[in-house]
Amino acid sequence: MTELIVQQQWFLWMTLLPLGAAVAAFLAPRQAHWIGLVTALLLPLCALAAIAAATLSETQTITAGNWPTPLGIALRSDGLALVMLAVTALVGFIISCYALGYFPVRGHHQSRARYFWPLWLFLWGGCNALFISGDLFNLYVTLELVTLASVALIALEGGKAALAAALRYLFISLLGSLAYLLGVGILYGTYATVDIILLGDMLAATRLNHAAMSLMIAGLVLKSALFPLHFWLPQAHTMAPAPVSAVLSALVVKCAYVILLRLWFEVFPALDTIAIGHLLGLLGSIAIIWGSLMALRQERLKLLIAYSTVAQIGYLFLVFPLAHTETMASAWIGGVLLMMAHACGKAAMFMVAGTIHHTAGSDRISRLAGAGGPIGVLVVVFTLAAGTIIGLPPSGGFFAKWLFINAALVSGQWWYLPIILSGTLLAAAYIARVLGWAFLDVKRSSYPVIPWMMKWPPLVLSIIALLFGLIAYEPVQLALSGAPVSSPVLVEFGP
Amino acid sequence: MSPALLYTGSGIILFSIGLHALLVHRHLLRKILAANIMGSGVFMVFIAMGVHGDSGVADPVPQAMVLTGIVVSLCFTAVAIVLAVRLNKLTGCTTLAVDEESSID
Amino acid sequence: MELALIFDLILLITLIALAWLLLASSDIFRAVVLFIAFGLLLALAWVRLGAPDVALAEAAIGAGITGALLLVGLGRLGSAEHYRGTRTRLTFLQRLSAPVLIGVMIPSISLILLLELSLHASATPGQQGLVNVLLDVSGTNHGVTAVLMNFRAWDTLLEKGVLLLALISIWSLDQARPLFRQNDISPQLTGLARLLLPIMIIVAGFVLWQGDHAPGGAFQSGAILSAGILLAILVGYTLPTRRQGLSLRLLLAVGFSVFLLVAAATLLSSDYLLKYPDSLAGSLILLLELVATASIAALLAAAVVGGHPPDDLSKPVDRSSAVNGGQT
Amino acid sequence: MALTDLITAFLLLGSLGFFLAGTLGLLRFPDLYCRLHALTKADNLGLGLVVLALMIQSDSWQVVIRLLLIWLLVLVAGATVAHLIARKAQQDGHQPWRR
Repeated sequence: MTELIVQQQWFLWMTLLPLGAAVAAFLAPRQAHWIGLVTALLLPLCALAAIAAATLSETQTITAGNWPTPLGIALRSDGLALVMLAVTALVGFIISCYALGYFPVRGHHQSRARYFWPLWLFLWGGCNALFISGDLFNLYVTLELVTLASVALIALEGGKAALAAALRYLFISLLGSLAYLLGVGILYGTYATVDIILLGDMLAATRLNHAAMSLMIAGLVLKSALFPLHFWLPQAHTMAPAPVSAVLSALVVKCAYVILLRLWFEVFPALDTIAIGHLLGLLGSIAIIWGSLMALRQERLKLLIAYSTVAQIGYLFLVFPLAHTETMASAWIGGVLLMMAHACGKAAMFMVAGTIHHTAGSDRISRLAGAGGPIGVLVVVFTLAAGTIIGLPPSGGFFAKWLFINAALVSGQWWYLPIILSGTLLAAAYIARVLGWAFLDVKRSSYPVIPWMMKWPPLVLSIIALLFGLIAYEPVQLALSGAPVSSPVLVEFGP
Repeated sequence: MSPALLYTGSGIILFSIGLHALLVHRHLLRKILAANIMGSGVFMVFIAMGVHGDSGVADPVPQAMVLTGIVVSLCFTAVAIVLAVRLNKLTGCTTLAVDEESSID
Repeated sequence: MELALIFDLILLITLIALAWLLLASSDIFRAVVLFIAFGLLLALAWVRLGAPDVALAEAAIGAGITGALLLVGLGRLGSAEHYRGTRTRLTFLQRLSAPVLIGVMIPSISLILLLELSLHASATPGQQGLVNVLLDVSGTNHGVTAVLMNFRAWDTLLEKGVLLLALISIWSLDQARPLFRQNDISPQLTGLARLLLPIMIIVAGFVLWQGDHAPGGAFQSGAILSAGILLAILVGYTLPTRRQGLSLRLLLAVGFSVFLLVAAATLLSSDYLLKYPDSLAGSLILLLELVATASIAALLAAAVVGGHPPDDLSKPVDRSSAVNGGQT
Repeated sequence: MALTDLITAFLLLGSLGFFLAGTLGLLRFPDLYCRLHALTKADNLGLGLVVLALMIQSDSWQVVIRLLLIWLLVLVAGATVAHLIARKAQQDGHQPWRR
């Protein structure tokens, strides 16, 4: 039995399976939702098998076609890849269940549902292919796959605002990926390889390499919506249907960030990155404050959640200034942990917002007045999920911030402390504002019945998000296997 | 001044021209054209930096990458054009609205 | 050698001037036409750089299909810049960012890159040697085809996925509308189509076959075929309604799905993704290229048509709003 | 050898003249129909001379056939496109230029 598990390359099946399912869903649109559901059921199992296989075997890198690396494409099942595959499988499974309720099989949403499944499965396959890729050009292709699927999913709503948001997102990401590709081209021209491991060994601190690095990082920062370049995100994430918003905020933004992590810690460690790190940290800090303040003054629930994403992306970029020699592992793990926690929490929040929109007819926060009674379950779910965004103790968000604070203190960068703390307070404030409206003592007329598929999946996900800190030890250990950081994590896990 | 260097430099100039136009122009088709020019510049850097020595034959690996890149950028062009046409049909505009917060709901 | 350098200089200056002119021109139709010319000249640049495969693809895909897409889009879009609604005032940050980005960032980045590149002496031999060594076991005799279909086949698989995904995106956005007014077909054009279609099929087959040992291959061949399909559409051929359902979708998806199947089969049998058995490599690559050509041709033509075929699942749309795609 | 090179040079020079004339016509002629006329006729001939020059230089008959095929295809396509443009112009009501 173990033989069978070890011998299969499960992490590769996790890319082929959703891509194949996407084609099947395109060919048989009437069965698309079943194909989607079966795939969503199989992928978490594959993820478990992949993790089991990875713990049992030593090899973490294979190449496509078994060609030697400067030529072949390296595919990796290291800690980061496995953790991201697993989180994507979990979040994707729950979003798929939710989408089953959101896009009814019959009714006038039929044509939208018809295209949702192939696009979403393509996006899922693209994400998985991106996480396992160890080749800069292959990363470009997978990133474009993810981007194109996201563009189409944003436009699925069909309204003019959605189309404009999709088009803006398309241009922005085209700009970002071309800048990234130019950097890749310069690196290939200098070193004749695009393999991450080989480049990491060969790279010297020349000015041309710094230019290439700046181009690639700028492109990816644009794609992951860091502060001054975040302007496209709120529109794109709110104009989409709810399951799509969840996917975009939870997974798509992380794709560019995962590439950034790989570049920063595996390709460019030899280069002088301190100044850029501080710049990214500064922008991240502004993003935390600005995003939270914007979230505080939004009138619509989905926009509030989208601006909260802007703020959370700010936290993710604190990793780069905080990762000095002795705090490298803390910062890196904090970033990975925050990605996972944010993926779960934000997906749940967007799904709840979608359900509230569906039942209340609008997602204006003022319309939530008194909603605590009739749709109390949803509000509770929202609160639970928000716990991880604020950073309440047992959640993954709490441990990530704890690690960041730790790293900031150890590396003597105390000025990140007030920023993290004020971000937390602001997050608590905007969540409290929603709850304040919801539990106002106002009598509401009855709401339509909520399909249970739109009620329970977010609940499951938000509970996982809240309790993530309790089970964080295993994911962290997994992520650390084969990680580019080696110093011990300066904190104990567990309650 | 070798030919390969000349082409690499031109690629970067094309990239910059496209980048400038992508940011400045408002008509959607112009933006699409600008992105295509940017892409051509990037591909030129790819190929020209792969030309080594006096052999005058480009490295096949970046050639294959550029072929892939051309197809990917064609895909984006096609989707962008259909999106633009669709937007134009709904709003009568051929540009993206400048304002962010309007037309919600 | 000097003469060649002068030629390169003239070519590059023309290219840059064309790019600038077309992006600055006030008439968008003119810009699109100049873009097609830019694509053709770019193909010449690829030839000068010793990359004939890219040149073929640029001429067929970059200039040809992209040009058709742009012209059809322009016909449907109109060239005037229309605003609707109020323009809110820009924030201080937005006001500041544009001139900083355009006036400072772009020129300085280009300048730094140009200066650095002039100092950079290419020391690496590239991967040409490696490709040539492994060419014997790759199942094909042409370096670029070997890289595309074997060494970096995973990229190619994903790129086929991007193509199919683009078509699904287009179909999710809009319904197909006729490219032109039906009553307006010139007999001259019909005659040309009758003459050219068989030649195009032969040339596409030739380019595909040539890809085994010389520049050519699935992309270029598929692009030529799709041009043929578009010509056929222009003279009024339509796909019979009963073929617009599953069989059309199968044709569009066959390239990607066969690639996926091969990937799955190799993963099952050898534990390595896309590691072809030595004895089968040649025939597998041939099979992949054949189905890829068919799919690419259909996908590109469908992308130019720009919408899903009318079917029972979607609402009927007003077909009288058809816009003439061909401009003169 | 020298003779073929001489002929090639002569043919290329001739083609240059035709191309120049065609381009001049395109730029200077008063209306669309005249411009089409200049463009198609002169340029087709110019291209024919280039093809002929290349044929003389080529060393296998396969290349000669391919070159000939290229010229014929350009002739057919050029003629059709010119016809289509003129037809569209006529339908749109462009009047031919009169002195």
